Amino acid sequence: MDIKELELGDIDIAWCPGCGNFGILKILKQTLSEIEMPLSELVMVSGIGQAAKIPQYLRCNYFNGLHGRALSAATAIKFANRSLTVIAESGDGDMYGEGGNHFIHTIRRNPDITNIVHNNMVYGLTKGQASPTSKLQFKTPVQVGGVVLDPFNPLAVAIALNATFVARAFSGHIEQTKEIFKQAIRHKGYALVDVFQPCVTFNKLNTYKWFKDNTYYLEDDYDPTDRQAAFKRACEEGKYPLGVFYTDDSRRPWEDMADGYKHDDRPLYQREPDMTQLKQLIASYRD
Amino acid sequence: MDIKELELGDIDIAWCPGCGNFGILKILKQTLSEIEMPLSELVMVSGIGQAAKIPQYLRCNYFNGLHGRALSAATAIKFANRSLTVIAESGDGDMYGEGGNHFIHTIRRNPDITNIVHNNMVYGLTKGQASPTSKLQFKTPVQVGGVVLDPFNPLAVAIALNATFVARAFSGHIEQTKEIFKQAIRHKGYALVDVFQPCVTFNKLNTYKWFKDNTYYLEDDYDPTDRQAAFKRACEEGKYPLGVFYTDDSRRPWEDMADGYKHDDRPLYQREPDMTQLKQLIASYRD
Amino acid sequence: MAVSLTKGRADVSIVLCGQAGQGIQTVDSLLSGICKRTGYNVFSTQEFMSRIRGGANSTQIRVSSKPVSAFVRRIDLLIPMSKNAIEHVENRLSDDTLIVGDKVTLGDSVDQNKHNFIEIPFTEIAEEAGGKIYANTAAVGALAALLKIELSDVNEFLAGFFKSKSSEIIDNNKKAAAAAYEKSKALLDSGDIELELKKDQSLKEQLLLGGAEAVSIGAIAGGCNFASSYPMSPSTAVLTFLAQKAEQFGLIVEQAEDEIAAMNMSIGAWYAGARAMVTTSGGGFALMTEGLSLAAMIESPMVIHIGQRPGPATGLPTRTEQADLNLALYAGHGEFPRVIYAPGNPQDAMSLTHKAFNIADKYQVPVFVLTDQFLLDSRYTIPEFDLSEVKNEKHLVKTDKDYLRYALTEDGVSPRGIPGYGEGLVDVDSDEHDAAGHITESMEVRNRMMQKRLIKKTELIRNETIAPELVGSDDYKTLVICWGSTYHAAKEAMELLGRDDVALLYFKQLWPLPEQAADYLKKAEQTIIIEGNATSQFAQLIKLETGISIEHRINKYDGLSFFVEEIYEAVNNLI
Amino acid sequence: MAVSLTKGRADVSIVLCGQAGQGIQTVDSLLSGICKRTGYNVFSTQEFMSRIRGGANSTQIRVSSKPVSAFVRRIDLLIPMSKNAIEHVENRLSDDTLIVGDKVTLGDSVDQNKHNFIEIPFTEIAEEAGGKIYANTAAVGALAALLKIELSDVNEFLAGFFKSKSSEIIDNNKKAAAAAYEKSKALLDSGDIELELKKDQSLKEQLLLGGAEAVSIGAIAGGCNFASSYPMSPSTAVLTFLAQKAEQFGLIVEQAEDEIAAMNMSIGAWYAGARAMVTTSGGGFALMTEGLSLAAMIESPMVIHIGQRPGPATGLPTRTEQADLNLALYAGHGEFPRVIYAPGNPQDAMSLTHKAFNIADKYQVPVFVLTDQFLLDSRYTIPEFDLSEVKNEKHLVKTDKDYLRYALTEDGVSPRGIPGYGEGLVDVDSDEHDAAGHITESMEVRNRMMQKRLIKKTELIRNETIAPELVGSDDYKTLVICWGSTYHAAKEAMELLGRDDVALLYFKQLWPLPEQAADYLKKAEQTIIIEGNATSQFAQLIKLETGISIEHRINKYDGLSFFVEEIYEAVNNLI
Ligand SMILES: Cc1ncc(C[n+]2csc(CCOP(=O)(O)OP(=O)(O)O)c2C)c(N)n1
Ligand SMILES: Cc1ncc(C[n+]2csc(CCOP(=O)(O)OP(=O)(O)O)c2C)c(N)n1
Ligand code: SF4
Ligand code: SF4
Ligand SMILES: [Mg+2]
Ligand SMILES: [Mg+2]
Repeated sequence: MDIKELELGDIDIAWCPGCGNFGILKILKQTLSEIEMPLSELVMVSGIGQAAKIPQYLRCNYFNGLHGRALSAATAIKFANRSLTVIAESGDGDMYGEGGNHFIHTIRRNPDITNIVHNNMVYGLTKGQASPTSKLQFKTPVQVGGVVLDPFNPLAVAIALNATFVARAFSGHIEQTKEIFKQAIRHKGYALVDVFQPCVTFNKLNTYKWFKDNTYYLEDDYDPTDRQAAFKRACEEGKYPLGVFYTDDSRRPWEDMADGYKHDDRPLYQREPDMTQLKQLIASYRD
Repeated sequence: MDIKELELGDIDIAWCPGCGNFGILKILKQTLSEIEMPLSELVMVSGIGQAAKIPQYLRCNYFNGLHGRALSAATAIKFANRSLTVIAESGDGDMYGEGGNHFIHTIRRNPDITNIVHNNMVYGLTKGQASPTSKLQFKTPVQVGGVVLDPFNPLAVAIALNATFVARAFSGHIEQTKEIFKQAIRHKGYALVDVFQPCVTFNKLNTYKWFKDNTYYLEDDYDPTDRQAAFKRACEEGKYPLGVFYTDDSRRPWEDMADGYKHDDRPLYQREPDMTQLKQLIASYRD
Repeated sequence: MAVSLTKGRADVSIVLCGQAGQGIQTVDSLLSGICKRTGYNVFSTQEFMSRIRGGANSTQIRVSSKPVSAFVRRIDLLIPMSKNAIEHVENRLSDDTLIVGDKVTLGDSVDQNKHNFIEIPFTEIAEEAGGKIYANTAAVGALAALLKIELSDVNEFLAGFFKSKSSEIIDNNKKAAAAAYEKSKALLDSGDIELELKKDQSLKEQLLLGGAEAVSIGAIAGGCNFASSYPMSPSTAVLTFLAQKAEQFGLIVEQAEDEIAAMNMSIGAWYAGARAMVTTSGGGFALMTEGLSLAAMIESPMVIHIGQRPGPATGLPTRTEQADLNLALYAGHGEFPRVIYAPGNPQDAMSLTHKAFNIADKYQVPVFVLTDQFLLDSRYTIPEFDLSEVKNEKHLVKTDKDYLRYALTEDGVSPRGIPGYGEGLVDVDSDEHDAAGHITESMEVRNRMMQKRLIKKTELIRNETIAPELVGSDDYKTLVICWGSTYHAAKEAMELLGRDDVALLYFKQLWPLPEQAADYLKKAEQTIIIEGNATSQFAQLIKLETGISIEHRINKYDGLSFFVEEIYEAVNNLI
Repeated sequence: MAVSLTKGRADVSIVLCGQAGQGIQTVDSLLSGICKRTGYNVFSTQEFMSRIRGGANSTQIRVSSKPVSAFVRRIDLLIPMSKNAIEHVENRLSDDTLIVGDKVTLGDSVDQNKHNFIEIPFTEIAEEAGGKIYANTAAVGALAALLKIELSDVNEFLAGFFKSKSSEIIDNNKKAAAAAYEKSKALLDSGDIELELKKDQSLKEQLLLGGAEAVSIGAIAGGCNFASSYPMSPSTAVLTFLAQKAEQFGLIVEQAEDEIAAMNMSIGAWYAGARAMVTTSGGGFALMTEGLSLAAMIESPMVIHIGQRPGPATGLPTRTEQADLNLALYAGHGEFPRVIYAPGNPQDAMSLTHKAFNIADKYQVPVFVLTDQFLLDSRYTIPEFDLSEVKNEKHLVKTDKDYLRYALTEDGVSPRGIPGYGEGLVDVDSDEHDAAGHITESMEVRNRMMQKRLIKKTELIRNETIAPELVGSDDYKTLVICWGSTYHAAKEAMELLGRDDVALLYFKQLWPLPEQAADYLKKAEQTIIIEGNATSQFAQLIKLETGISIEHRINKYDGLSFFVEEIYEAVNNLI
């Protein structure tokens, strides 16, 4: 598909010049174009925040819901119509802060959706408070003396939760990130891609340079099916590995095991209540 | 302290005869008695569920709040008065289901509280639906074809979150569990004790016998300070290890780093606003 | 001295009382089922504690020659099944109450001087039949005899009820029932006990079911094919029902991790073309109110079943109240339209839940079905549901290339497309948005969207309300008002009063308030409202909408539904 | 032809307009500060987009000889700082509006034929002074000259403001200011521009601060020592303020993982003896409503600051509205008392937030401080706060052995103990509970607790309300009603009207509705209400409580606060 089909033309993008979100938008569009994603089958789901504005900036179906709740809506959209490709994309505050409980339980449910998280280690839209991934001692107007909460490690937690696809990428690396996005979308089941993203306005600690200096890619011969190894690599600090940490193809997505799809493959919108069965059901209350 | 001081006399306990909760209550009382916990300094915090009724059954200060929210209240109680010993105790649904987000972020915050979770792998009070820890294929009135969500592994997740004390116990083992409780209460920081607890009414899969047959203790020479090893042991299935999986003494509790305690040690209830400073603050708006 | 259990009344009120976990519900199911088959009207209702074993619970079963569907204080026949049973209902006993039980169980809790007691040794009978657990069936046998039901009918029913069990168990049940049956038949034959009830064979065609089933069946009839919820008494039964039928009816049913997820899932499901609902109680719904506001903003249809129970907070988890009307009415930040139904019996529960889906879809608004523990957990004999009106009105459009989700139309309703059906893109946004669904901060667009979403659609739903039902003469002087599950108790109280100048007005749609409300109220010289809450929330709503202040307010908030007698007495004192 | 900026009025309305991130707020701070020091009254208010860079935002600064504290549509002097600036405020421009700007920036967005434009080359001046970033200071210099402020005062202020910067930066700022100052002084001197304002040296003693600071200071004065919240516009400023002062004042301030945690933390903190508050907006509060019901059930004091913004859902995140009154009023399942304050200016914001803590503690009820983006983000010159009334009334008791948390007392308020202070045990429960705080299902106890918790305490808080303030003559025929942040705009509109027979009634406590409301309303021949919402929520509340239906309802819900002119015109058309 020509990438032009995804473009909205001359739109006003509400991100700051130089923001890492632009990179992710570009990579996303290239990914979709290269995998020939039919537009009407794609649904982008997001919450609220700077990252969460991303669906506004490409041609797609979207559900831009509440702060923290993207995964719940995304899961249900997939459950209601399995032929849709669903990408839930939002910020680190959205997904790991307000949305933390859905993060846990969506991973347990393993719906076939892709979860892209813009990890700028800060709350951008609300002007620079700490996010769950903010580094220790990061100073903000609310974390006056610096962050003291242990930074949330999304990869380690996802692996602990038996997520079936766990990756980390960097918004500054177009090609590598695109490949990770492609794998994630192709993965059958829940796929997490945590994307390091510089916030040039509010995060003066984790800058482009910082990310460049403090990341490297997992080795070519790295085996992403070894859960213990994956956990270990996910725990690395100082220098943060990028790439696909963990994949597990043994678990089936929830929607493929659902009772409601046992005898009927159709998406829900095509269904009507079975009146014959309903009458029988009602009649059963006669006895 | 004589254990009698903790007894409420002839009370009507709302648990089913034979329930594992009785064991935990007994162990808790023995623990408190043996560590000579002054009653007026102890606060029990719970949510809603069968397990959450436990504070009703001993003499103690308690805050029996909302389903899922015990950790939030418990954290704040500790923050407001550091001389209190706070135990947050509830069911697996309460702590890991409704309360999942607080579980994550309380661990990050590392308040000096003890978190005891009655893990019966089922929702008892609401009559037997699956809980986050229910085993695959466990059948319930709602999980008609059996559970398909991957069981939540509280220990693995807590270790991934860098919890500072992570243990598993069994309600049927009085002495061992008591020792774990003591360690947990003594631990300076957040301490998780996930307690296997048979629900004799709604969980016919994970019975007393099942727990006995499927658990064993970590070796005497097991080193609980090795995070990778702890994670690995926490991931064991089939036979589940019991004991203290992980401890980390390097992190300070939140409340010991709080700005509000930098110049004032007193609990909040003893404080008055400093009117001199307040006047100065107001005066600063003159410029 | 002969005891008459019916005393000229058309019904007998039987109360079973015992501990949680003792199997009272089984006795209820068996007895209700047998009675209905025999040709009696049956109504049964439970009050129980928030615990799994122990405590003291009771079930009232009214067996009647005429339709009855209300809770009465009166106990004609008490079957105490635990030592604490008599004490639990002591304040509802009268000199006329006959207590039938077993001394082994009751010990000194029964007092021959005070109580009108006849012994039937259920435990002994049960043990002879094969074990203590058959005591419940023995009670059923005893009751069946008193109710003049044939033993063969009892046996047939038992065989059906226990059909999944071994033949030994079935036989033991029959033995226990038969032995107790003989004993109590002897009492009846001796003339010590009298009972006059008429049987009506046509009742066999009726249904015997509870509010929770009615809501669930209504949902399925309304095309509901997605349900996401988190267990919470008393609403869980609806989730369970749908889960049980998921495979058969092709429903997607998921227990969410919390109510927030449940709500956002259901909204997401509607977006993708499902017909979704959540079922919860007040406290669970409190967590869904942000989601409610989302549904309103993106103009998603939504169906919300709230089974009310007493609050605040955890309150009395297994009991009943009507105190969450204001919550349903005002929940959510910002301003938006909504619809609230409050069924008073299973028929309305079924038809209103069905309608909820059509109205939600038609106007793209949230619709509430507001029930309570009393309605959900009570079982009624009712005529066959009328399915002829069941239409699954779908309002989805196939999108074309230029599709705009929030196109401005005359009436404010924009044709609703879904992703994957048609060529268009479907964009919805929780921020203020333009016709395409894109974020805007234009004040002009904001104004237009508020006009469309709030003002025009409020107009539309005001024009499609369900009129309240008047029971009694048009010529009333006193008008008694009720809503939701107090309907039957109020109606029976009116029958007891038997006055031409007192009528009952039953509201099953609360919001928008049906326009007929004002006319009915204006005609009355005296108005009385019955509400299961402390602050007369519906009376307040009526005042707000009609300017009419209802004179007398009868409230109850102790966790039980109104007894017929309470309403009777309160109204009688006022007129 | 000379342009008069004041035209006989006591004030000049200056509007700065540009993109987010351009530093308009700095210009506002500098100019407001300098003006106040010089002896002018200042009011400044911002409207801005939900983005960090770009777009178009504007700030109005009114500089005045008389106290002014309201938003006017009129722009006397526009400083456009980006190319899209003029377009952004186009519909507020008149022939009298003078635009001062820089052609390099404005390009063809300024039209000499249409606009009353005078150029001052800010960019050039800035570059000469050291770089483009000094353009903002240049604008300050130009404005200062027009406002007849001494250059030395400007320099002094700049030096103070930038004191943490290098001396080079300070000098560059001064240079830019001076150069622009000279240019605009020349305009004034030439007589091309006229401006008449009086200075009042006593104003130096006044404070210049915003609503958010006032709420925060009020909280500290009220003994608040615990705040847990989750960032959400426009309420975050209060969280930030308290966090900044945490060390100095010994406050525990924590950013929670979500609003649910925030609420439950604050309730837990009160339980342990803290004085806690949450600060949020409607959508965040929606998530706290279950917690609200908990606070009510366990009779915990609680203070909730809601900074309103337009909904539903995410709505217009950085704009203003008054549409969450119903939410505050009815949020939470079950029935319980609450108190709602709605300050209309910083003085009231400070004193009511302070009072909120005392009332919450005294009656053990949740108290709301209902503000909005307009009030929080506007800055006002106001007289010194009166701290003489600041009393931190503590209502804690030291417990003895037999302490019962919910002891039944005459007035319904049980002495509140906390754990660790005294010998007693303090037990609170979200289930219905007895005097000891233990779970009960006794209907008798339930009734007594509802009487105590709901009915008696409602009585108490009804007796301690804050009367509405009447502005204007007692002898009114027309009564205009407003609440919260519309106060100053309504008041100034009344002054413009200048009629003896029209008075304004300003409510700062909304619930319980002060009893004086009815009398004031009854006296009026005509009533008009001003509300920043679409459904006149306060008018509805007044109707419910007093039976009086306010005749005329003036509503606005486009995201901006009312302009003085809008209220003036609307009221003028009606009287
Ligand atoms: C319930 C709720 N709480 C708070 C907010 C305010 N809010 C909007 S975005 C945001 C945080 C954004 O951070 P993140 O998700 O990391 O996105 P970023 O802006 O950094 O891309 C918050 C707290 C909200 N919209 N809804
Ligand atoms: C917000 C909310 N949702 C749902 C409930 C209903 N509820 C009460 S206890 C419970 C689950 C209890 O399970 P668990 O925490 O495992 O405790 P157990 O009874 O098994 O000890 C639920 C869902 C509630 N009280 N509040
Ligand atoms: S605030 Fe940060 S994350 Fe948001 S657009 Fe600007 S640079 Fe990007
Ligand atoms: S239901 Fe289960 S967990 Fe609850 S008391 Fe009974 S046995 Fe224990
Ligand atoms: Mg972020
Ligand atoms: Mg459990």
